[in-house]
Amino acid sequence: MTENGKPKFAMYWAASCGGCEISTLNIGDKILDVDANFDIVFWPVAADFKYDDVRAYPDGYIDLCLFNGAIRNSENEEIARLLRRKSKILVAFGSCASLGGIPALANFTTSASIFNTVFLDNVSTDNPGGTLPEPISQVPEGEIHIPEFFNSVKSLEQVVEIDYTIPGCPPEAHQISAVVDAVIAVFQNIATLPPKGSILGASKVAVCEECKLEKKEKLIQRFYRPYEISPQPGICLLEQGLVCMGPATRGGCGALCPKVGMGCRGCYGPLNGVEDQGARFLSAMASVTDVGTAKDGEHTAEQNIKAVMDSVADPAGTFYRFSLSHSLLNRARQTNGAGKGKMNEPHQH
Amino acid sequence: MDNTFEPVIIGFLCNWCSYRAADLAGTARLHYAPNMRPIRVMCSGRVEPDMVLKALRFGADGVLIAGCHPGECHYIEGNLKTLRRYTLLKRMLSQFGIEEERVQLVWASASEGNLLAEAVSRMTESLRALGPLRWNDMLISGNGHGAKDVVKKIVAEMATQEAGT
Amino acid sequence: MNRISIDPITRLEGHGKIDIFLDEQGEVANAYFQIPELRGFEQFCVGRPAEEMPRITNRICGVCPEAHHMASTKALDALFHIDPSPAVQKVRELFYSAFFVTDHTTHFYALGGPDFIVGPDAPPADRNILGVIHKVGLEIGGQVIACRQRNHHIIQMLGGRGVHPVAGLPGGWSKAISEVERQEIEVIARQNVEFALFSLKIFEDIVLGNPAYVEMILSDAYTHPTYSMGTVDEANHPNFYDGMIRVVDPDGNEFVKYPPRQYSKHIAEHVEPWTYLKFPYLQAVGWKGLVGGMDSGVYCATPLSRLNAGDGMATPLAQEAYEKMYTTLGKKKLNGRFQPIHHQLATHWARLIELLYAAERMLELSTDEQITDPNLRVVATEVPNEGVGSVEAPRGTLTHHYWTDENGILTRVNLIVGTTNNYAPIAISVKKAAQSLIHQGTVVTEGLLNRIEMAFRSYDPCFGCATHSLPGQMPLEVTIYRFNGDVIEHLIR
Amino acid sequence: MSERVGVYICHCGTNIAGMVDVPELTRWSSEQAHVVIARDYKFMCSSLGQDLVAEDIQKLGLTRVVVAACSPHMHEKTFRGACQRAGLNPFLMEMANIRELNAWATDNHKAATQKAKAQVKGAIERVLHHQPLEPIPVQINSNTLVVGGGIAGITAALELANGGHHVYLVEREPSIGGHMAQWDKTFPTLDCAACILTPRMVEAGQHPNITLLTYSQVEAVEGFLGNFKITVRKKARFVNEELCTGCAICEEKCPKKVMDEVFEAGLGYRKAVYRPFPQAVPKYPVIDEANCTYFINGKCKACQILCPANAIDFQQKDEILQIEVGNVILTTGYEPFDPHRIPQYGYGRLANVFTSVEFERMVNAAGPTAGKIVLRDRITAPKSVVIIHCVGSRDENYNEYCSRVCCMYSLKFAHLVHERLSEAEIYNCYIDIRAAGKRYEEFYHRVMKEGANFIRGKVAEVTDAARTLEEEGKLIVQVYDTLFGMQRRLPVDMVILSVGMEARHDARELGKLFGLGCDFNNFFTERHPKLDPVLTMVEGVFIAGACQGPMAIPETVAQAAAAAARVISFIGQGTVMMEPIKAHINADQCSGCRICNNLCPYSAIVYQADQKVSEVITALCQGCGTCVAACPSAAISGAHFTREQLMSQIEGLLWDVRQQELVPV
Repeated sequence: MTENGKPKFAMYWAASCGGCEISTLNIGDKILDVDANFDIVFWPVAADFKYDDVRAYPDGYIDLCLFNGAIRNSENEEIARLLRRKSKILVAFGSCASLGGIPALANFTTSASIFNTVFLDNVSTDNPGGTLPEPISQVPEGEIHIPEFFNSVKSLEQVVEIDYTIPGCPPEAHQISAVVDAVIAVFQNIATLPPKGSILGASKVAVCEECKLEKKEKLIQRFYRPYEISPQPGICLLEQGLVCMGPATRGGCGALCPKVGMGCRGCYGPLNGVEDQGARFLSAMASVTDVGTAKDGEHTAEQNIKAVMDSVADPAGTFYRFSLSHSLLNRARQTNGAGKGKMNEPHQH
Repeated sequence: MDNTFEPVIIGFLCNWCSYRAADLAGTARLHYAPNMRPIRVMCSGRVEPDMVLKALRFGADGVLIAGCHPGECHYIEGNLKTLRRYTLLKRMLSQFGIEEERVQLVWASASEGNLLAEAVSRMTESLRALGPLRWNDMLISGNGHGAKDVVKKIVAEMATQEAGT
Repeated sequence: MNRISIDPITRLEGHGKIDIFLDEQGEVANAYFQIPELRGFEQFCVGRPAEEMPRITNRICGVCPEAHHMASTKALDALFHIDPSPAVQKVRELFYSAFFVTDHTTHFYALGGPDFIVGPDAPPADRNILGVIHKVGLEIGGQVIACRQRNHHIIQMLGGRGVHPVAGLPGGWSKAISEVERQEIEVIARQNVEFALFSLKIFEDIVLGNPAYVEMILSDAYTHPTYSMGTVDEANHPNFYDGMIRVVDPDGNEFVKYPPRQYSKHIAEHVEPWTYLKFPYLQAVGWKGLVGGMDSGVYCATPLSRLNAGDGMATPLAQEAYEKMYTTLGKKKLNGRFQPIHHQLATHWARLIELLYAAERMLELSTDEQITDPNLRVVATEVPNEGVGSVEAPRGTLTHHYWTDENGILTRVNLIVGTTNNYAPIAISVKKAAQSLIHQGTVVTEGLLNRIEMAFRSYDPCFGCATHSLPGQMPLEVTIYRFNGDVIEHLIR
Repeated sequence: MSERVGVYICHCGTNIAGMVDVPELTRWSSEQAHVVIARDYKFMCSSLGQDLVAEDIQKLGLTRVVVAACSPHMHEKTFRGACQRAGLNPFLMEMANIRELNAWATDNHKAATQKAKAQVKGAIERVLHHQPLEPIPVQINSNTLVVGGGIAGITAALELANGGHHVYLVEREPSIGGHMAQWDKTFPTLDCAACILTPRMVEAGQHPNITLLTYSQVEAVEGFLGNFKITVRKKARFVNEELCTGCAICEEKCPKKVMDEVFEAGLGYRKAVYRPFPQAVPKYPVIDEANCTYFINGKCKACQILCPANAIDFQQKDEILQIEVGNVILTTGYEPFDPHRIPQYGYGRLANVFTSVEFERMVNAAGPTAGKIVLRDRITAPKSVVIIHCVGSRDENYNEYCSRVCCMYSLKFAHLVHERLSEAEIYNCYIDIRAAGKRYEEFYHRVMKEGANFIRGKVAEVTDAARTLEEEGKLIVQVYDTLFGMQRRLPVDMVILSVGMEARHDARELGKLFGLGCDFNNFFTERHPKLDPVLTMVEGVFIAGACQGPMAIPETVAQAAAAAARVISFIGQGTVMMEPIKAHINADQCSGCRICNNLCPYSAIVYQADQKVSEVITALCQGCGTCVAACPSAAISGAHFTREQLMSQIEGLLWDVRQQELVPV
């Protein structure tokens, strides 16, 4: 608490798109509550405070810090450590901070491949000299610096200790305002904090619970890409062979994607007790394919099953769409540094 | 002996067939590679892909899943669920750059001790040929610090590669 | 040699870092505007299924995910060789117009606006949306928030989600509009038109009503001529969703007009070692370094440049506002079209005119009889190979270019993003601003630094987009070196 | 975790200690986290060994126990018992199998010790997460199903029935009796098979506690120990059993003669309406649809017309019976090896080459030749006979195993030939004489004394291609005499092939019905070859007799009685305890996605539409864990094989290669 009795609020983005901030602005009138109940001491997107303002704060000065974005470069990591030190409550906010998010798809490749594709091997790039960005570069007037680009993307928790997680890409506004209310209640001493490590602003049950589509026993004959069929309205997409990660994804979003006929991609992350969202969904999805029975011989069974599994496009990139940093393997193996070839096997039918 | 690489394999054995096959192999004093470290499950259908990843993440060089032959599952079709998961898992692991020899599914009935023993020895050999996986070491070395030089080096390599092709 | 670095540049979506070098006399020797971030979508999207791109690339930027979603979806149309039905096109454009309304509103009130409304010299803590609310009153703050809310409601209704929509499909759209929904949209569209007019009025009252601001807008510090780029329809009116790319030279003559798929014939990107962002330029003119003018390939793709590139607006009220701006800023009509405006701060004005156009367009579409067609989803049958998709993002022309194998798995990806187009002009503006605002090592004040930031805030730069890369923050620190390199002063703000 | 773990390492004499460095393993174990005591002992399974565990539990207050010894299939029960006696829930014990899976499977001491450490570490990490479990009581239905009406089935059925329990005896042929009913005399005592078998057949047929279901087959099996639901198809006999008196007039009058391939082994004929043999039980005949003139062309009906009880009913249909039993005994027996598969022995090509089964019928007084030993012409008595042993047995081209009965019945044949044709020359061509059995060796000597010739050698071929005058018109048996080290050609009149025993051709299918495994030779797999030869992997399903492996009548009868005794003990318990290894769905975490619904092979998972959650019916769950592995919400847990337990075991097993500190990317 501060002189004016208001708790100190900070929000920061590291390796993120800014969607978390926008979603936060989308809480509407609640933003005024934030203004009324908190003292904003750091929020780059909305207010002019600089790093060294933060550096100047005493440790633990910030009461609540919402940290969104993954750790992509040396600077992200440095700031994560700084804010951890300065904050009483550090929240991993959104998919990138909590799971690695979309930026973590880069963990299927390597920094080398990225540099090559972006700065060298590219139809619109004009770079005869093969210039590459350098953390330190000499210009006529002196030396200038940019942060070091890491090879792998990390989640916030893989760099510093966190207190809570608010999942989602981005967290839905109504969930954010619910959390804001809860926190305000805590600072007004009319409520207590949930146990450390809790996941806030989300359900304890998978998306399917919120999903209005009708669910039956699943007997999947083959899988379809979203453009290969027009799904029957009102019926579970997965049952129709459209990959939907709802069953393996924490609810709380309101099943928005299935509602408009698009399969869930898992942005709210895994459920309690699940170490690896991708593997969990893989197991579920593969189990309910209705091919290969005891009646077929070993060989036929293997053939039929392979055929169906081959109809799944890019399993790794789909099952780990948001959670690669936080998966058991964290990233793809760097067989050759370039990470070409093996990393993205061509998809066969 | 000591300087040759000894792969570590985690082996999931079905209580009803492959575990008994392993018992039988032992009882028959069939000697095979001691590299497989067994876990007993009631059915290969109990094996979660997460467990395979867990093993690889925690230092195993390979994972062996052994179940009953299709049609002989003690629980009728548990092994086919395994086959379905395994088939998709293998596709996924290749995207992670993990060679398919590293995760294998074999069928061995209670009486096929020899078959299981051979499978373990064969797998051990192929992993020896592949070399260690050491996932965690890879993560540490690859976590980007000092990546700059690596990048320059590799980019150069790739340039030459592409020139070659 | 003295160095000033401004860092972080707040209130722009994404990263930016400015290093200003002073010579012995304390004059600005050079200014480097660095983008310290990179994510590498072009590489890590390889191996993904093409149809997932609208739902992956929208994560390039959470401020304009709708723009990436739409460019990506249009790239899929081309990739899978499908001409979307008129109904699909209209639903998409309706969705896209709602997005423009909310995005331009956000920028004017939360990001660019504070500079004018609260004033460039106000303390940092007030120079934000809350400051704006305090200045112009809660009632307006309420309106701003209401506007964002109602349009985000539509974005969620049509796109599936409020941020990061999901409805885009090759040749189609997964969400059809019911009559009930249409009526709701129509009501909201009307409110938007009102709100746009209201915002223009605020701009006129607060900015045009204040000679100091007008002087600032017209001042040399914020003026430099470049080529102007924008997407135009058959009538050469700016269009955000679809059309031809038109570029006019600094004098206002049409330089080139081409279909978006030919972008790589006209645009090239230059690489510098001290930044992760590339500098696009017009190939035909060539890269002459960070300079503007007729002989430099540097061009702008901003609300202002879109109006410069067009021959007037497609909707009546917007057309009125358009003419008012050009005449007020003393532009004459040369062979049928106004001379281009090169005062960067006027971009805020242009943005409000676009806001009005988007609102009017939204109203047109919401009353179109095809808008409630239930069949917006099509099955793709052609074998995919290559496709380009382009839209006008609020921050400039946005291009997605995909190559796939016969199974629609991406083998190559190229992206030229809104703000990237403006990287060079922004860098130039910043240098110009610095040069004209720093003399004899003038003591650095908040306001002054903020005015330098203003130089590029007018572009509404989104470096979240620009680097397909991560917004982030850096400290502002001013270090003044003696030319021999000793530190004589080290200010930290 | 404040668990107190005791680790017990068994030397198993030298079985483990000979390969694994047990002292080192013990020292190392004692240093592991949570371990309060680590001991090694010569034989941990001995009562003294078990006492070590029990005492430590009480004195040191152990909360978890790890036993590194043999396979849990061998001694898990033993050590669970030890824990229980000491007041520790038996499920808080975990075994590390360092014998079968380690010491016995390698000759590398260093590797064995390293692997043993990993196994122990895995067990420690796992056992820390164990939860106390209580076995689930199951009511035992006192009825029993016996499948197969041979001597094994009959014996088992009678044991149970006499014990006062009801038995359903299912036999696929029209009569019980099995192969034994075909035989003439039984070795070594030479008492006639019929004389000892038929009284038991009759007893079984008349026993109030036995429901005889002949000419019937099991079609479906549901349920589990104590509560099986069996579907039996009772094929139509076209004879009304209520009315039939068994007078056999129909059989007498039936104009259609059919070669009897089954009972008479193709040496004799039967009618289209028939009983396999006069003493058949039940006494009712059956009409053989395939050969009955009426069924072929709608004419005849002689039997119907002439039946005094008019019991013939051409309209009769198959009956489907549902029966409920608590236990099952499979006594489906064997099939004789088919010598056609060994062309060089000429069976089917050379008239006077007979199988042992044919010979049995031939020497049987009630058989097709009324007991006369004659050639195919049914007139000429052979002057010389070769009996070839091990036909189809002990031969990697056919069956590697020894059929165990051929030697003895071959000797019996030699004796019978000698008895009936005292002049005849008799040769036994054998590999080894296996006469290991009570009074077997004596019988062997007796036959030798009777003058039979014994040639040690595997017969190469039987041919009629004569090389000399004396070979003309004879069967020549080419054999290498390994004792004299010379080739022999034996010109004889008759050759008897002592064929071995094979599993029923359809044993595997039947096994599947009951969820049994078969070995490579299709004999049913017993739970343990020594300690549990009559129980199978499936609780409540037993096997006895030749369906488990080749054996003679005495062992068969012994096994049948043993199986019956095991069943009676189950019935006596009334309720038995089932392992509590079951799946459970946490309703609070179930989203009702219905992924698991159709994964359960026992339909134990039901969807509660009202609460939108799925639920496991514990009684039906068999604990395979397939649903546990599939649940995308991790809402299903599998008792004693929880995710936590297995994941921890993985970490333990990898103790030496995993990074202690997992560094994130």
